[in-house]
Amino acid sequence: MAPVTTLEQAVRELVHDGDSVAMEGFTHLIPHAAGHEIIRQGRRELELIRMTPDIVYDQLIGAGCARRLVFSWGGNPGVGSLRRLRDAVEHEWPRPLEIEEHSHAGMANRYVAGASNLPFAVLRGYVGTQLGEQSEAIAPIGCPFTGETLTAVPALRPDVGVIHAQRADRKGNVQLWGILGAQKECLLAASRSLVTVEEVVDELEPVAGGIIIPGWVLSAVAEVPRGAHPSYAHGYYDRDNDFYREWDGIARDRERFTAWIDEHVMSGAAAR
Amino acid sequence: MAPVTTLEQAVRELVHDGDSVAMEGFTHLIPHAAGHEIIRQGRRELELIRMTPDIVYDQLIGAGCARRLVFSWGGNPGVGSLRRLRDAVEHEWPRPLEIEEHSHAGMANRYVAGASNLPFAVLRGYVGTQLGEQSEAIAPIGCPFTGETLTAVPALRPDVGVIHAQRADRKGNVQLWGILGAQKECLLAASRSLVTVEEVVDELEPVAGGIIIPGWVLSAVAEVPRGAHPSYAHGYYDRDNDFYREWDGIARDRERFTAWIDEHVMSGAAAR
Amino acid sequence: MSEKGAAATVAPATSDELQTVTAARELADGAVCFVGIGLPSKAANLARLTGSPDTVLIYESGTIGAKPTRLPLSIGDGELAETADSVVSVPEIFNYWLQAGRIDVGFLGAAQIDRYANLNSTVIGDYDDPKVRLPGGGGAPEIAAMARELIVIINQSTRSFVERVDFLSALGTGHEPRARLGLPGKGPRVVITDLGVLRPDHETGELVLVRTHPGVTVEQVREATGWELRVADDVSETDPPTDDELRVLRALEAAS
Amino acid sequence: MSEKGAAATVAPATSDELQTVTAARELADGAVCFVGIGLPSKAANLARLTGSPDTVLIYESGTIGAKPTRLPLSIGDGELAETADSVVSVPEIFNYWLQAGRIDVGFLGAAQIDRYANLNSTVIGDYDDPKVRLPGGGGAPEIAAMARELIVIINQSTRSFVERVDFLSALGTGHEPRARLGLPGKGPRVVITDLGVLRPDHETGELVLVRTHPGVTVEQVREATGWELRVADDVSETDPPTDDELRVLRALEAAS
Repeated sequence: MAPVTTLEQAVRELVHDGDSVAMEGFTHLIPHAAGHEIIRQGRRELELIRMTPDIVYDQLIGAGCARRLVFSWGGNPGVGSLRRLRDAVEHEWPRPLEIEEHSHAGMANRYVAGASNLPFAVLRGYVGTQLGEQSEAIAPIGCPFTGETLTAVPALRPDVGVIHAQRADRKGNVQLWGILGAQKECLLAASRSLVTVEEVVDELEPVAGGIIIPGWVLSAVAEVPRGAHPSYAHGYYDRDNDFYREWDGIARDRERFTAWIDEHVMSGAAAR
Repeated sequence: MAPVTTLEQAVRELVHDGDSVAMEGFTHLIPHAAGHEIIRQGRRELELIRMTPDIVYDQLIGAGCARRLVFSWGGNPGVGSLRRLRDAVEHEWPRPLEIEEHSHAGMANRYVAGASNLPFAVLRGYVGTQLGEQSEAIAPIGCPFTGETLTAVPALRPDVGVIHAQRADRKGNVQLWGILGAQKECLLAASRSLVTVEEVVDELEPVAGGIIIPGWVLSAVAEVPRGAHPSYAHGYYDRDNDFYREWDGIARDRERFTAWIDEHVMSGAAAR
Repeated sequence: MSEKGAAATVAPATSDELQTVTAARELADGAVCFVGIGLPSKAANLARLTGSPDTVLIYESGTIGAKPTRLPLSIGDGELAETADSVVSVPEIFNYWLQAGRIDVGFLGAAQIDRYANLNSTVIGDYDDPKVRLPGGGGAPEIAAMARELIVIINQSTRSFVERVDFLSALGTGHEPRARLGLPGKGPRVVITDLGVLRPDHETGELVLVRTHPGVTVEQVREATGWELRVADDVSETDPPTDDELRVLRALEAAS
Repeated sequence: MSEKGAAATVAPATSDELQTVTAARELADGAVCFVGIGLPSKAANLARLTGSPDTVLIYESGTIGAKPTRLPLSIGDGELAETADSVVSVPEIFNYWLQAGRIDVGFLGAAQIDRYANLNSTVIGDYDDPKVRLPGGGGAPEIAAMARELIVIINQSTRSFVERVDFLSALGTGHEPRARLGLPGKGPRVVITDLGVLRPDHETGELVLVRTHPGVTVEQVREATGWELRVADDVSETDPPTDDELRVLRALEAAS
């Protein structure tokens, strides 16, 4: 059974300076509110892990929480660049950001390996690219039966896994549906896990296409309505495409970004 | 789009003497009717692949269709032995049966590797057992990052994959729900694939816990009501536990078995 | 749950019931159990319905948190899917749940067991020319390797309790092989037979008789063991099943 | 689908629309397409809604057989899940579908392309000290490797059509590396730019200009290319979008 607690309490207990933190949600159900709480609590030196950093990591990086980023596609979907991520990589602002870059297939399989308690995953990946030259986390591996050479990537085993979901019951069983990304794998790969949900209900009614993650494998569940905004929660609210477009302007300028974080995050009330 | 055809036609086109054939369904949705059709058409020298051979393979083995069996648990669930399987292994009746034995975890991962177009799968498996001594399909593999030794098993790539499902639509999209076993992996690992269904419908209504396999990856779909009996089809009919118990008596005796096959399979009308 | 005045109507426990009740008592509340069909399934459900309501039942068919009201004959009965918190694929149950180390207690049976609780469920006789071809290991090799601990349930005779198993299907208590193979769990914590209860010696892993069932003598257990059985200094007697335990168990069975 | 007398109301195609229509026409009916957001998504949906109703759209967010009625801004929009035949996890879409070789056509864009259609979507400048840090490869490395063939859509200028890409994010047409690496597909089959259409030479894999868009001269295309461009003997002109194509495309966009 996962304790149903507050977001503030959960982040305080689960996320420490220097931790590796994976926050998943593939466009859908991105745990923005949890990211804001990490910024508010001033966590530092984090290794941030995520297939698509999206706005949530642009904010964490711009706020100086991150030492390192592990990712596979760092853009603003449908809009363009993540300006804070670029500023950190290109100009070391507000601090240098080490990066480890993978492909989507590589990242997805690294989560699978982590969730499966294996030290590595095997895929037909990265072939013919220069990604392998940039990272020690991409290595050739031979098939013991055919002799064929494939690619191995190490398992992701984050200290903390964070996702947002639609619902939980009072025992902390979590239900999510719609696009599922690599959320389940992220949680199951992590040593500690936090799920924010739109609502806590008495009974989880079955939903077509839905999955349930039992509360007993989770560290904490917190009710945070609209906790994915400006991402979306299928069945609850749509993606705020306008905010994604606006973010480009906000994040383009260091001062405007900082003012936005002060106003919308540090004040305790994120833009909803 | 998968052609919706008859079982007789589908088996004739897809299953040939000497093929490797995987028929999955973990207790649930076992494709018994398809097995009977293979017996009726007199296929020979098959390599049969299945985690739990169950009655369907006891029948195929007893009817002399199989040269080889790849499996992980060969009992009659809740009852005891598979008498025809034992007679083939212990006394080479009606012909010798070569076996390749794995654990459930190994077989499941072999299907995953096959469905993923990888030559092998990695697991923490078979450790401390003598299974590895019996098979060349179990080999150690080192992690390129940690040096740890794990176990590799070769992918399963059957010539034909066969499952039974609840429903299909007229485009051959297949829907199944309840216990899902390794059915999807079996189909996707196979070169050719056949799905028998309880019914073909105009529209696949979403079902909680259900999955859909698109028709365009399948070779053929055939409507066969009660095609899983004596296994069950969740939402359609229950497992015929009495038949599983009766089978022990039928299969215990070579003549009684042969008479049963003649009466219930070769006649074209399986016991339903 | 005992109804007043009804106690006298409860028939004495059979040997099978005694084993089931003994196994159920071994489960701590909240334990995550990987159960097979038959006696393990009965025991885990009995525990869930008596003192340990938060016992989590995982079947290898992919049902997580199943709460069946009747006992399934097979490991993939529809009842399990209908009452489960979640139904996942068979590859997932083995990879994300068992291999990942999320199982507290695995249940295993076998045809043969040796003094270190190594189990054989594969063949009697030679592998290539078997006297009896048994069903095989199924999930057992990885359950024995990856569950934190195991409960073994097996009937005791010189045919099943052997000096040396004909085939090693699932690893027992051996400290040396477990350490060498880097296994996370300790293996069998208890072996429950129709005659009594054995537990491994903490140092050597050898099974030691610690309890006999009512009416069974230590001598009978020794005679049913194919090696020189170690016996604890203070062998106790199994508490017989309570009326409540028997009523719940029989209700489960009657519903099947 | 053209309505009588309505043709005159259709405004001329923009450059973006021309590219989209050109890409849509490249899709055979029934093709299984792995599409990214933006122009590829537009093109595949346009194909589905015009001549090729059985085009199967797979998005890397895990939606198989999505049939959106409006164009998603992001690759994981709810519209995709609601209209899909099946929604699977991201690991599954890459392993069971892309890697398994079930994709007929992949769409890719890039910031830079070379004469063998090698693509860079990672950095401009040095990897460790980039002038511009681009979003990165995302799904592209494996899409380029595992799809049967690719459609590349990219605007053409000497900044994007370069002698040598700053970083190799996704492999192009090179026969030698594709054979050496054992890749199943042939790589880019066509490159569609805002100026024209290029196809690889069957022997060498080098891109050859085969078509110019209306109003574009071969000389203009040469000047927008950072290497000495090969030009086909018989360069044709792209058929302009029909009124029907434009109407369907604009209806899709208006609904977004």
